[in-house]
Amino acid sequence: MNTAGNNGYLYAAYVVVWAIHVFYFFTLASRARRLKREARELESSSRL
Amino acid sequence: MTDKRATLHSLVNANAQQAAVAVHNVVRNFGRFAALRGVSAEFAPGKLYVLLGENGAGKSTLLRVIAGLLAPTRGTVEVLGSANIRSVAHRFGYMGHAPLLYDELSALENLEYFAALYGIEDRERCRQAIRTVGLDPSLERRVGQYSQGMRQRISLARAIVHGPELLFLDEPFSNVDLRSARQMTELLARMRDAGTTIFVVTHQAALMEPVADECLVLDAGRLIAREQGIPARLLTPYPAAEREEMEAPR
Amino acid sequence: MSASSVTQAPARQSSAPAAPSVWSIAWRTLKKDLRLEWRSKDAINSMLFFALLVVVIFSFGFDPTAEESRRIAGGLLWVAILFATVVALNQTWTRELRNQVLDAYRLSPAPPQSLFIAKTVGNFIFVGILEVLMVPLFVVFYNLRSVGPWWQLLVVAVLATWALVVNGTFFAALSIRTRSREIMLPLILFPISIPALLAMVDATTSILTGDNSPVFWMRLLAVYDLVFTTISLLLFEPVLNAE
Amino acid sequence: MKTLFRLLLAVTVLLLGYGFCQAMYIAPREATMGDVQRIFYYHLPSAWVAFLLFFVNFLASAWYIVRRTDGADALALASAEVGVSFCTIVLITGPIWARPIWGIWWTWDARLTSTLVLWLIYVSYLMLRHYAAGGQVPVLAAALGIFGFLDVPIVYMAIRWFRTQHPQPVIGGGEGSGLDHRMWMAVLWNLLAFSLLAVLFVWTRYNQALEERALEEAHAQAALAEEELR
Repeated sequence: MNTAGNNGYLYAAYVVVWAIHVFYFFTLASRARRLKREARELESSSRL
Repeated sequence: MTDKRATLHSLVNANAQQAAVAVHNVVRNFGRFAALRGVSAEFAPGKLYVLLGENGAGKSTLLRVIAGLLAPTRGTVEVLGSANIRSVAHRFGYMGHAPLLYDELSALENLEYFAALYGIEDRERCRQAIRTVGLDPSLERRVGQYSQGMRQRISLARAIVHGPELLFLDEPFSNVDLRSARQMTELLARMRDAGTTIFVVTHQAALMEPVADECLVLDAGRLIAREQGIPARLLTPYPAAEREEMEAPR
Repeated sequence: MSASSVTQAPARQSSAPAAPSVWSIAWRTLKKDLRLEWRSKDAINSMLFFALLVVVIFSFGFDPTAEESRRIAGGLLWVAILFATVVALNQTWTRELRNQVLDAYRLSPAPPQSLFIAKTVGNFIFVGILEVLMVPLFVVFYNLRSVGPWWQLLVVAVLATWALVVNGTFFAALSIRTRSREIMLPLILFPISIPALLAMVDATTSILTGDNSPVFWMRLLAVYDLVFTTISLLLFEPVLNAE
Repeated sequence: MKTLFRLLLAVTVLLLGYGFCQAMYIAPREATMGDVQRIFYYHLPSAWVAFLLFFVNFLASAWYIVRRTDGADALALASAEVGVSFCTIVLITGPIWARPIWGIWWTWDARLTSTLVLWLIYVSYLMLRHYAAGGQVPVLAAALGIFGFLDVPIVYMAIRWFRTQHPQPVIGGGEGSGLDHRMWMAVLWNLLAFSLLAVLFVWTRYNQALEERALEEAHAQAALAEEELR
């Protein structure tokens, strides 16, 4: 079996794995930003 | 309220160790909205309490929390000496905003079903309850075809069919004609005199004024006043026209 | 009405009534539901017509010979029934939401399990009626004749229908609390029902073609029924009382 | 807590790097499948982590039904979400490996199919959480979490039996038995790294869920303060 030509599949799989992890990381990060912003807004509005 | 009754009540209260309902620091949030913000109160048995307040003041929410339909976010509720509302479910009745009836069933069929939920298989008792609210139990019409006022009355019959010690009424007079409303308040007064503790949430304070023992005013989720009877100042906030209309037909 | 005709309120009961049994309340609730359905016919009509539509549309999609139809009829029949069941399931609880009448049940001392049992049995009856009417249609449209013993089909039908309605009733109770309730039910019901669906389809196909033994699938359905009936009964109370 | 989190983050990053080297360079080339087999070093650990997370979801759901603590609900949400993310990886890397080895993207084989069903169940769980409104979400979601997990063994039984009646390609060439010990090392290092990554994700999401709740509460209280000023 000629296996060398299949390395594209290997790279594709690794890219997908990391893409999904990074994607999830970004959803977490954006939620963290939103929470922080809301907390700040709440604090400033309650001080008024 | 006569002096004799007042004395009777003070006697009853002295003897009864236990409040009919006790709420302690009840908070109830709906997401980002606080409907109740720390309500504490005790209610002696055998009285008729009227809960007043503007729309959104938390009257209905308080009633639903006490009746166990909503769990408090914080705080405790004790009904008939028990913190577990399910264990005293057969001892109280509740009449909601909506009629809580099946449109496709007749009045008697509705009552028979709900009585069965309380372990009561007694057709005569159901007929009696319908007569009590001033309707004819032999009517075969389905509840869906009744007028709003009649439906409210059947709803009241449903709430009292099992002879509760404690009765919660949420806006019982909405869309009810004045005559019916007066009959309902008379009935409530008689039940109270027979020892039932009654809570009425309403914004038609004038209707309850002749029979109320105490009134509580809620504002923005807080209990802001608690008075004997219903003082005149609490009857005025409502449009004068409405008041006149209420008084006129007598 | 004069004031004098106003009678006294129902007397307080001298002692607390004996706690109503789970079965007697379930029976009362079932009778009430059947009466409601008899008067309105919401669920059964929409379900029947929907199922008929599915059968007709399937027959356009596939044009099988008698041999092939035996192999696919099980799948088509159960998928049609599954879709129609969802229509009926949504109806059963929508009726309880009208006038907020479900609150009246929640306030009463009646056990929550009774409500679940009554609703499940009621749906079982509705779907049973649907099947009785659908099967002849399938036999006619697809020229079916069973190779295996037909009584096994009856056992499969009972087990499979119970599997569909027990989960369906539970998840319908769950999804009526959500924002887009009609669409939510199939979304959560179908993934959970996949093993049951696989079992009922394969059991039916095995019996129709006579190629394999359906015994494993019947056992699997029985296990599925047992597990999910138990869990539903245990979890129904918290779901009913979730505000 | 914060320092522990940072420490864990550093260790995880190092382990992910080491696991990558193990998988790509240290583990020997598989004789018949060639380098494509290296997908396996990410595929298998992801699957184990996903299953473990769904199990955590089940425990948290059951705990919530019994005790009604906010923490249990937050953990259930976090584990389901991260679990679906890992399960997605499993479902995508599987076909990418299958295509060059079996010549097909997908087969309705027992393991593949039950993983897919599992994924569907937990996606429906997340959708329920998204579409249900208000204070009832935790209870409804917990019920579904318990149902979903109990469904898994039945799914697996059903699909295994379904498949034994039909011809199927042999999975992985039965390499599990004859796996070189260096290959096992690559699997284990990556399993460790992915597990830690999952712990970090769940931890973060868990805190965010609690924070969201606290914020809601604070909003309710803040509205109160405003009213009083008026």
